[in-house]
Amino acid sequence: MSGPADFIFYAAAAMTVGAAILVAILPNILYAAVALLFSFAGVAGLYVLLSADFLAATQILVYVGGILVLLLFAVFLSNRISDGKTTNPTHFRLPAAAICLVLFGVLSYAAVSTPYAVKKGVYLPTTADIGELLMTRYLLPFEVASVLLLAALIGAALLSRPDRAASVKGEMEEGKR
Amino acid sequence: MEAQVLFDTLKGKFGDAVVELQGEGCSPAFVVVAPASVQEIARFLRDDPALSFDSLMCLSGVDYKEKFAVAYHLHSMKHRHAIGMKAFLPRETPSLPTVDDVWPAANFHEREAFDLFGIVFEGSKDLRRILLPEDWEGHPLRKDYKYPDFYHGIKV
Amino acid sequence: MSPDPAHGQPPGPGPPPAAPLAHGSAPSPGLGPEAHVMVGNADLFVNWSRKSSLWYLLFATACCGIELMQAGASRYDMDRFGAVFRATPRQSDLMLVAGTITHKMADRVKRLYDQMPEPKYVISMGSCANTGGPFYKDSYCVVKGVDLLIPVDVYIPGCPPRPEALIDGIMSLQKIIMRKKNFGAKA
Amino acid sequence: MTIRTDALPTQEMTINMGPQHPSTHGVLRVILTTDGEVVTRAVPDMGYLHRGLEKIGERVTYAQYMPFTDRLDYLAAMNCNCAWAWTVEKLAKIEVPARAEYLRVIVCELNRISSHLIAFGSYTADMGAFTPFLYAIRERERVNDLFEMLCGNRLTYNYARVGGVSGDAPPGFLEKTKEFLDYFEPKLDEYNNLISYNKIFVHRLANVAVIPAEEAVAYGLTGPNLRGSGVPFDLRKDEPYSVYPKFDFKVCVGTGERGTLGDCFDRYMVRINEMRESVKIVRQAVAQIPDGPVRAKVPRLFKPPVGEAYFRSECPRGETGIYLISDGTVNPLRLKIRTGSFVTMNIFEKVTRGLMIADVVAVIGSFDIILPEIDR
Amino acid sequence: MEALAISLVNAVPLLAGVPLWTVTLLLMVAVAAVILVFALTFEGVGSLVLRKVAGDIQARIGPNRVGPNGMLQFLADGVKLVLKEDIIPANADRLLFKLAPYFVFVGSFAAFVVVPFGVGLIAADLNIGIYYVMAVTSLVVIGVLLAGWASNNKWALLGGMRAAAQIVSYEIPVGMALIPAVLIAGSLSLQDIVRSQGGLLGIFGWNLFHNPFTFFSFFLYFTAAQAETNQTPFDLPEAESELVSGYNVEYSGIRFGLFFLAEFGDMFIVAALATACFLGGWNVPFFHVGTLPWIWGNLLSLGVFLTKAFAMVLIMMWVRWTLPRLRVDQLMRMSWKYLVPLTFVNLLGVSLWLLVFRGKGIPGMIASLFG
Amino acid sequence: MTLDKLLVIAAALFCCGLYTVMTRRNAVAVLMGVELILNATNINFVAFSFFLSRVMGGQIFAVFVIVLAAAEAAVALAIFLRMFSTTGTVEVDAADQLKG
Repeated sequence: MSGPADFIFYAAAAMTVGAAILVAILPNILYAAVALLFSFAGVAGLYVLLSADFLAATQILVYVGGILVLLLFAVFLSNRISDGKTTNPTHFRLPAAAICLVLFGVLSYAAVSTPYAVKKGVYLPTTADIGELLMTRYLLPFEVASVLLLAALIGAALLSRPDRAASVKGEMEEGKR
Repeated sequence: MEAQVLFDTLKGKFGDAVVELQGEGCSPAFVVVAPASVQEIARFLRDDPALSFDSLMCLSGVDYKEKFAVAYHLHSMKHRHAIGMKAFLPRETPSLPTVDDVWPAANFHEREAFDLFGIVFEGSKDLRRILLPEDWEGHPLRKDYKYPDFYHGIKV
Repeated sequence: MSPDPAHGQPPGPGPPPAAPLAHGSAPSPGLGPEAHVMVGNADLFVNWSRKSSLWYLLFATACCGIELMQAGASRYDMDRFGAVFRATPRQSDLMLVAGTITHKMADRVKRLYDQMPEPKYVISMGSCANTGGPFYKDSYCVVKGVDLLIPVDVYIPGCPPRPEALIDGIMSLQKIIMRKKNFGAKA
Repeated sequence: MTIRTDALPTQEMTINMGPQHPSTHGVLRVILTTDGEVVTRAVPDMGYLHRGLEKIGERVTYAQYMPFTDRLDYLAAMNCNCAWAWTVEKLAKIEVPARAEYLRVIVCELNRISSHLIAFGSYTADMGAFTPFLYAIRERERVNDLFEMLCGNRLTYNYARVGGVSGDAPPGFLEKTKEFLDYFEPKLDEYNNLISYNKIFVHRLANVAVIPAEEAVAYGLTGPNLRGSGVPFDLRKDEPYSVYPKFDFKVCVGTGERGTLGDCFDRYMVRINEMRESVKIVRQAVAQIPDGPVRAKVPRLFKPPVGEAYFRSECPRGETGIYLISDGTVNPLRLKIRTGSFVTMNIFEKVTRGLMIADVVAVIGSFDIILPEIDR
Repeated sequence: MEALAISLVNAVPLLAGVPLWTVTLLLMVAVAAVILVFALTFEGVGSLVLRKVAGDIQARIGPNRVGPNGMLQFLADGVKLVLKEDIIPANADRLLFKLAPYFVFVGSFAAFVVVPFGVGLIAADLNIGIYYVMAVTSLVVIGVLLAGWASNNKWALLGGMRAAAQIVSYEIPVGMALIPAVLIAGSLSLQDIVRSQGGLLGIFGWNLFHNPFTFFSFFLYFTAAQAETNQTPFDLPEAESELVSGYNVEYSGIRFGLFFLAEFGDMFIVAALATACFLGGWNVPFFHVGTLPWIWGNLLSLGVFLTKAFAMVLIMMWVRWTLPRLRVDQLMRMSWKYLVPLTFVNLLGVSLWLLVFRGKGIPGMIASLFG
Repeated sequence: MTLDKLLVIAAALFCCGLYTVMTRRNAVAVLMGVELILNATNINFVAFSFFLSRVMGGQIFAVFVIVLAAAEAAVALAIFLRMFSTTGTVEVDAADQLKG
């Protein structure tokens, strides 16, 4: 395969990795979040090239439309947003970088040197297959996932609910004042 | 209720704190009271069931050139009658107790009188300038007020 | 044709894309008459677009504000001229100072003007904004004319001016805009 | 490290609403302290239109002050004109010809209609429905036409005079007025169909910023804001002045029909219903108006006797009380104007506590304030 | 796209030497340009129509002085906005402030790719069509949120937060209300969905009349979609009377223009999806477009599609100029307490219907009764 | 586009995520790093599924990972909010109440 597909592949790969590096190093957490958006988009591009169109759309929908929004909300709610500045302190930079570089070397070496029995990939629409598999072979994981989501939903709602005991206490203090 | 009757009631209750009845040429008539007892008289006027002046229509500062005055115009929703109450103040230290805990409506009026006349209402919960900027000099509605030449570099 | 010096509007810097041109000196002598025609047409087009889309800032202080509202509403409908109101100064081209400006308000007016993007125009609507109007003599807190604060392009007399007068003022402003030069030589 | 035990994870934010804001009805500034969307405190900051009308009053003659009353409440200039005239007449005990009084009542009520139209229109615009606003202006233009016919002005009329009005109604004016009334009365039903009982609109207004009757009285609210709380107090009925006793009309009060008594919706509905009553009054006045002079003989540079008068009249935004002190010269010694909007703003901070930002807009709109009345 | 490129290379001898991928790439760019031009024109004309319709509704005239009968108003507005000074407020976050409008614009513009304008007129008939639209429009949230934050203006921040909460909440009912159309067609591709509504039933072949549940889900979709695209009565993020101008309060010039265009783009996307999924798309009633020559078939179907879509846009404008605005808590309540449960129940109903009646709709059953 | 290139990309993404997780003190940033790691694994799943098998298993697994990520992000946000309301910060070092 040559031509546009390769070009798009390299572009997507560069975007993914470049943005990921920015996520790792950018001092402003909001910029990091925006870089993360580009990284997600790049991964979605790679999915398209890997004939995973459904997954690509899911990636954008869930990661960009959902998780990233949650992250942004988390940033906004956990910083003094009205001050306008968001800091993102770091620590242990050098040892971490060393570990990561070594790990990257090892992983890349392993990836490149392992002889995989590569078959030629086939481009096929996947949505119907994924749907069918989810309803047949992977039905149990699917149901477990739905239970997990429900649990997460309830858990998140419970956690972020204002603390009743604390608020009662606060009201009492208010009353005293 | 006739102004005279009301005046007599007040006179009987508060004695010297109630100075005179200013009925001539005034409509409605004014009961002139001593500034120090404005608050208790106001409370009585509001709470006495026969009077129950539950509404403060207007509170105005007045500069009579030789002295200041604060005029209260009262109205009773219950009995549908009205009366004026007035307290004269010396020019040098114009101050008297606030009535904003008797009638909440008084607050803005008092702030305005403070702003434009410099009359101090002791005990007011929030006595700031209301209409003019915080850094404005002088109290414009006093008769001896001199218009400033410039404000923030703009000709007045 | 030169920018009207009679009006207080400082010769506005050209639009951002044209800035290098605008700051250049006189057109180089090598340019023939056709070049001027080009520049002239570009000017015409740019000025036409600006005059046809005068979004005004919703900024009414006093009585004139009501006439401004009525001029924008059913009977007079300034939207016919492409003039619609925007609530934020960042998106408006025209500041209609409609009503009395007091000293307390003065620096706000200035700030609003500063917040508007170039090119921007100011119409002083009504006597109060022109001179202080009926409050000129006896009031201690009225600014005697908004032109003490910001440059004004068009003055509309009246207390308050009728909507017709306001529309006439806007059309005068449109004429002024059509005379502006954005490209080539500066006067 | 200390652990905070209070349940206030969010920070409060201070927002400036105004002086240039689309829904503060002028140059009102409200300093909002909010916790997210919930307003914890809303402090009004006024005076951006303070023009010193009371000081001016001490420096001009009684007749010269008339144009300034136009600028006191430019949406209801006729009412202010007449209030001034009535005050001076009360102070100087001047008899006014009957025809002039009828004309005054006609123009006051017409102006009440046009003022309530703006209140209605801008309120709906504040609530996000822009169209009714333009409909209201469409009707208002017709009232303006009538006034233009009468005195040549659209907004600042300067029509009343001490001792009468500036001129008799031109021929055809009364017929045109009747025509307008016939045209206008059905429009009120149109408004009610269009927006008043719109579900969203009702949901936005009902139960918002409830003012109980006692509180409204204690804070000195007047006019539609007081009647919205269910207090049937109307100066035209309860302390009649001019020729109002001759007319049959109803005092509209809030009924709490869609929520709690005294909420924004009640104040809104009072205005709508009052327009209907005004139509009724104008109809009767037009039918009963006598012939005769429209102006008593009053010297141009007249000096009222020494004295003090407090006159209150029912303006669209509540009672306008003018406290006038004369020292016998051509200028008043002191002139204090107590306006409905100014007094209403006093309760603003109290009722907006705990509401949402959108409700603050609803409250400002339901009070139908106008800035020159607040700042003067 | 590649198939088209192959046919083009075969048809035009001049292109014989050019590598196939170059042709494909050029073709992609060309199609993108056409779509962009269409979108911009639509958005320009849309704003003009909006103002004209607003004028009609509001008993006034609307633009009529700029160009013949005001036709060039949008051009003047556009040129003016482009030439305006581009202010970046002093305390704003410059990078994000500049970036945010593009997210919004891309999010709205990218959805045009899968809109089935005609029987053969679609930029890319993705097999995940609807899903793709849902995905790319979620970019808008990020843009709006960042715009609100980067402006360093509290009104903008409030607007951005409102917008994000609103769009995220209403994405769910929008998606759920569209699924019935997917279920009936058995495909996510918008072309397939449109084709499934063809046939000789005429307008009764539309998904709208397929069964009571689809009829209901059309209205659910239309309501939720208006909220997702911040149209009145759900225009809280830019509520003029509350938040001055919401998240775009600090934007001027062309960056504001991008927000403005995106708004109309969103409006059209909503109308187009409603048309494609419920109103039969480009299907001409009682007539099979495929039998016509390519060019005529496409023109006819394009005309039909645009007519329907514009009708929907007009309805949106009508609603916009009629209704007042909800309050933010009411808006959230409406989504989570009413629309989300209703769409779920509705989806269940459609699925059961399809199961019980084997995919047949009411008109189809009636038609088969009469043979 | 070959398998090993994709694996290298995934490795790079993984390392970036790991670095973020290790160095950041802000919990939200740590979460971003976790998301990067999850994405890296997803690329691996999809790539192996594309190049080595004809079965959709890899993609299905990726879908589950995305579901997991969504659930995790929601709970994480809730925890951060809780943490912010109790400690006034979301720096991970601050959450040391359970330290022995």
